[in-house]
Amino acid sequence: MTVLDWLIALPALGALVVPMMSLPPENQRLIRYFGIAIALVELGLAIGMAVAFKLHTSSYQFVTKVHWIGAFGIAWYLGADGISLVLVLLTAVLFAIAMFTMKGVKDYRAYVGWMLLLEAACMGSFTALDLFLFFVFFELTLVPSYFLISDFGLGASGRAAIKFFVYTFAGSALLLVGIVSLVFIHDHQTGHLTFSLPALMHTRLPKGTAILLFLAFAAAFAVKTPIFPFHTWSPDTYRSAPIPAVVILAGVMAKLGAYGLIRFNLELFPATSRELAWLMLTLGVVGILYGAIVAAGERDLGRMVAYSSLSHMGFIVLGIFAFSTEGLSGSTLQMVNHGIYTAAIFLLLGMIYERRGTLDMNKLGGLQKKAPIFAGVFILVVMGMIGLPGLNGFVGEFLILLGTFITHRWWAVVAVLGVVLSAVYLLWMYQRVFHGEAKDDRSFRDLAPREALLLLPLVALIVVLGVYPIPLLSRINPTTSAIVHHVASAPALGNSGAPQAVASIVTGGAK
Amino acid sequence: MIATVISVPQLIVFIVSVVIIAIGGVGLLSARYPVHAALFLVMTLFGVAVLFIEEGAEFLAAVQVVVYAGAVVVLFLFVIMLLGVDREEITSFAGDTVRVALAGVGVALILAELFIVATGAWVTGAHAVAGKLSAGSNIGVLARSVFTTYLLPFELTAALLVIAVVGAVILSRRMSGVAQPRAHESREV
Amino acid sequence: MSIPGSWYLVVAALLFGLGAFGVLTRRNVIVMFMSVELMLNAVNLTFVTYARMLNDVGGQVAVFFVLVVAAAEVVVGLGIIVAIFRHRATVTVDDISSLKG
Amino acid sequence: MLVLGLVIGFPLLGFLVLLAFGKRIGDPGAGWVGTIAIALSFVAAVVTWILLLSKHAGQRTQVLRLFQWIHAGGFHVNITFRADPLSVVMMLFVTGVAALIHLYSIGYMKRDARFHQFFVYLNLFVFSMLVLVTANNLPLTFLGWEGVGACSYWLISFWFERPSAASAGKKAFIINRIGDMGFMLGTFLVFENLHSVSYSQVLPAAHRLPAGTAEAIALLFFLAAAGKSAQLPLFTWLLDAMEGPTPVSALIHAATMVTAGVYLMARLSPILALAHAASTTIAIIGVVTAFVAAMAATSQTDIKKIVAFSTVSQLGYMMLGIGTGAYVAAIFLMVTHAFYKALIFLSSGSVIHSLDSEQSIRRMGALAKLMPITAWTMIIAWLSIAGVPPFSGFFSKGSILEDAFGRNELLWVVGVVTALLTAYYMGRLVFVVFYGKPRWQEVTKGHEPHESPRIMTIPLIVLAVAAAVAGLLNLPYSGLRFLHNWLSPVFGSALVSYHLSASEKVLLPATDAVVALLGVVIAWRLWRNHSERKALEPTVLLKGWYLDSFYDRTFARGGTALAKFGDRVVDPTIIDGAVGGVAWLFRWVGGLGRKVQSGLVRSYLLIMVGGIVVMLAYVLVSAAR
Repeated sequence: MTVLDWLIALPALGALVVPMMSLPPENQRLIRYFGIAIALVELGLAIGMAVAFKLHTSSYQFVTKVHWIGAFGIAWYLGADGISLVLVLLTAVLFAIAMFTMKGVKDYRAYVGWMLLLEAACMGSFTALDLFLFFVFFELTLVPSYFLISDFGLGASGRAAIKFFVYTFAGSALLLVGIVSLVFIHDHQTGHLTFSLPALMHTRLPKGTAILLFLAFAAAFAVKTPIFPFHTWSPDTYRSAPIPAVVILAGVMAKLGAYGLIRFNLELFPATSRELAWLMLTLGVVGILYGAIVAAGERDLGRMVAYSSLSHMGFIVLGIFAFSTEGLSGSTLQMVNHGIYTAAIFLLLGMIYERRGTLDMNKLGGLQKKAPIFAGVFILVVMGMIGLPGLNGFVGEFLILLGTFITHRWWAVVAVLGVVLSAVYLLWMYQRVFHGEAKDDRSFRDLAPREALLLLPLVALIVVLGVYPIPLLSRINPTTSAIVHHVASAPALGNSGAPQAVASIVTGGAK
Repeated sequence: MIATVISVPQLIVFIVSVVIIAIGGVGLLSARYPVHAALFLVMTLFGVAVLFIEEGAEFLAAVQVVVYAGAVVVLFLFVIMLLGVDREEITSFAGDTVRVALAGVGVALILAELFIVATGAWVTGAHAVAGKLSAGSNIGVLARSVFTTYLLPFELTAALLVIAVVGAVILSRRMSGVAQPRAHESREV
Repeated sequence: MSIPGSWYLVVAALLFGLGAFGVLTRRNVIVMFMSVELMLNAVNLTFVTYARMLNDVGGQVAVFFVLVVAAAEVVVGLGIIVAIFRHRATVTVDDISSLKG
Repeated sequence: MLVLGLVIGFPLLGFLVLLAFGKRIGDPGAGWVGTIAIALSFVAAVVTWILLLSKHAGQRTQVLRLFQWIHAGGFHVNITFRADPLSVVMMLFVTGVAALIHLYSIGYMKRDARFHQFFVYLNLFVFSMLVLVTANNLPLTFLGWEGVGACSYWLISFWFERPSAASAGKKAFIINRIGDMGFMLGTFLVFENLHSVSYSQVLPAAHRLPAGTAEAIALLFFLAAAGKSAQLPLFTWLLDAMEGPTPVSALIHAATMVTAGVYLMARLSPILALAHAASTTIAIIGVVTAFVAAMAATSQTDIKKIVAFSTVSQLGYMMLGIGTGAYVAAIFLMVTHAFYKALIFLSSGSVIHSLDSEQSIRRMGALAKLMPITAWTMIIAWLSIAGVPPFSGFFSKGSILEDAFGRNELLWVVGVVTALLTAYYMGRLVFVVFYGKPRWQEVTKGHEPHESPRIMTIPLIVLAVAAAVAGLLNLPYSGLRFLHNWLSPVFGSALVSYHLSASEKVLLPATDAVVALLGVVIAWRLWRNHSERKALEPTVLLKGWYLDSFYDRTFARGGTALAKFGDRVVDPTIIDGAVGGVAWLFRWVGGLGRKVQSGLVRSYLLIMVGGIVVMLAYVLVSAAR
């Protein structure tokens, strides 16, 4: 049992045990502490793994391969390279934070149970190397988040939960089709039926099929990220999900989409990625500008942050499809950075909602006078989001823009506009909420010690990753340069390339 | 076709019975009173029975007359009288000419297809199971076949009939608070 | 020489047509029932005709069973009509549309 | 080069101490902590200067490497600082002026609710500025660059209760951000062509840049400089920045931050030397900005607005110097300008302070006798900015105009006219504020405005002396060109020296002097006892050529409308609509299905008939085949 197995097994077992703890209401806190304990152990495991991670190799580490459904070549096949390591770390940190923020619920069993299951699913998705296993975990993340949103959400959470579930589910239906047909073609070509990613990477695909498969995979991850046209679920969901759930939704699950694009779209279809790079880059840039513009027009803080994360994820997509090591490393680092400051901003929004019961900017005003420390932390996080050098947002964004400039100059030139727009809507929001005279004289309690303790790790990470991101970068770089090389060296797509048999398979359908 | 030699008496009987059937059918359709319709039905049944005899199915003709004309139609009349629905019905097709037209077209199509089937010779090659018709008297052959090859279906019909009777009794049991028939028949919608 | 079978089939088809038209156009349920009986007779006639043409008693056996089933059907059908009549006091088929989808 | 670390370390230390304990240290204490931190940093700067002075002219570039900052693929960036003559000059006058302003602020911000927070931001600002001027690579300079931008945002909107201050701060940050786009793109271009971003590699290898790229890089970095140093397209934010407390205006919007753009241009001089077209554009924009700002300054009524426009104008001069290749002259003007512009701001601050924060010159007058020190220091500053000999302005502006003349006579002409305007509008300010009839009665409700406390006047005096004497730094006569000798190794070949004929060498300074005196006389004649002259104060100039309202209408209002349109129309109806549309489609098809179940028995039969027809047809067709 390597550390990866434990990373998944621990929360899964926790999720099984929690519902069975039918403790009397007064010591519901015990369940919460149980949840927190597991999340902290998980964090310890993740940090231990990061320390034990060998630096100068881009191959998968901590690999376990156990045959699961032999008939179809499906295996419990886990492995972590630089990118998944960094994302596992992010997941562990955010889940620990989310567990702490859970309060104000009568029965914690369902709450903690779903969160632990979600943690197991996220960990699994980031480390699965078997396509089938990845799909199982990828879908498994939907179930707990649906229940978390609909049961513990605020406002019209029922509708948002359904919209989220159906939207993502439709996306991943395409993913399933993609996976199965890829495996099928591979089996026909090599006679070896397997779902393992390293094996499937060498399937030779004709142009038409490759593009279709690429789009099938990309569609599922585009919904999850979200990328421009598929983002309409995110404002409603982020707005009505409970704070711990939205921290995970925005912080971790959004990265699932981007991670999927790297791990599956780039590695499985390198030549097609080069071919369709212009499409993904354009969607990314449109996402950046569109997200920023709509965020500026938004009145509700929750929805505004949703659009802002659409804009920031646009940067990440840009980095992925720039095909330069700087761009890909920048975008992987930016995934972590985005996770951290989005989690921080949602915690702060949760605190505003707790104190004022609303996130509508017109009803909030002049809070800085009443809560200077709260305002101080808020502006620090906002500056991180804007990408002020010295804070974590800048490093990722700078690398992404640099990487994109080198390979696809004009997309980077347009994307740089996003840097200005993000300053516009974020500072305008900050001014409307914190500056000026207070609109209503109700008190606005400043940061309580408990809340400050909660924000401390995130704020510390925002500053530290801004000044000293080397530990993460040194782990990411070998993997990203390997992937960039893999994409660059893949033979170009060509109709004649694949044997005729494959073409008949796809159209004929019979073996 | 006519050129083949047909014994004249059979032809006359055939024509007469067809005429009876036709009158009965059309009468049933256009009868304003259900009772008249029932009587026209008897007329048709009788015509068909005659045709059965012509075709050598004497037993069936007998059954047809006794069971069908005798029992079934009587049941109809009984129900008509019981429910007191024997009132004039406006059979004009004023209301839903569209549906009637469609019905007409549908029926016409079916007739056309049937004619094609009727006039064509159909041999599917499935060999006879039930036994020769001409081997002995009609009733004997029929009985041998029913009680040997088709014994199981025969038993089932017994069960069917029992169920039908029980069903009918339950359905028409008098329930409390029954709506009395309204004064006049509602205008055809 | 007896009359060629196809004549009988033509007559049966006509009878079937009459029955079908009757079912489709008449509004009184009982008359519709009678038309159905008409169609059944047409079918019986066809069976008998083929029994003769193919020299196979199976046709007549089929008619035998058709008759049984027809009888059962009439019994149950009229029972239903009586039951409906109890509630709606009408036998016009269009009024009975509570099973609207 | 540990002392270089100290120069930067002290303000950072001050910032951290004040951040943690500021509230407890309280009113005057926090101010003193801040001031001492900057003073120590100044001392360290002087030590660095002396160390460098002792070295041979060639090896005056010391690099201090701390740790690796970013590394991805071929892109390596370390936290390394560079002490060379240029950065030392910047360090010296930044920390010097900042120390004086810190001292002044203790008095000015007395009894302010958030006294300690003011010094937290000030120290952070000085730290960022020092990082900016001593960074040894472009991304680290960018860190300082954005740091000062953020601090100016916090300081401008320091009194955030006032909505105008809050939006002024936001406007400043956003317009700077537009400039920073240029900075980033420039850095990318440099990295793409020279595969490094560190000055020690980039500057020597600048000649390898293809001409077109050099032009592009120069213009991109000029866009950044225009944003930060308030040049023509992007200077409107400096006017609104006057919403911040006066020491802020003095430190950030006169002496230090706004000069960052000029420093950046000077630092990238090797690249600018290659980009002739770009340099000319910079010169043109510079001189045009100077003229436009000077014109606008003549008719402002708010004392700080006049000085703000004057800053924009003087920055225009510096850019003129950069554009004509006279980097040393630009730095010289920057240093002298820092002294007298900070002095003007601080003395107007002390006037505002004593008139209970009244800023309109229409309600001032005859303050000379009541506030002698403030008056006299202002007059000295006025004479030096006007360029009246022997004050420092005469020499620094003179050398800029000399080089401008060498490059192109037209530039010189506009420069001289602007010099006249400068002398005139500053004269107007002095006469209206300090002489003529007193008009502050209803403002101060009877009691006479008194001189500011000593803690505020000492910095005024020191700055006045500096403003007067700074000219000695770089007298045009061969032996005394200290600054020139000190800086020339940094610029090396990029420095353009124009050979003027002997007569021109005499004639040019003479015209400068005459023009300056003329301006003074005109101002004296017109504004001695008038406080308002409608003819000379047209509203077009008062409104800053309507540039700000134009920006507001197009970008601010247009942007908001677009945002609101996007948020309320595009996203919910078009995109969400598309998603909703798919759901509606399924419901509609379902509805169709439902209608078939009409309940009418007869329609079911009809459907059956239809079915029979189809089946029979199929049987016939398949049989026939």
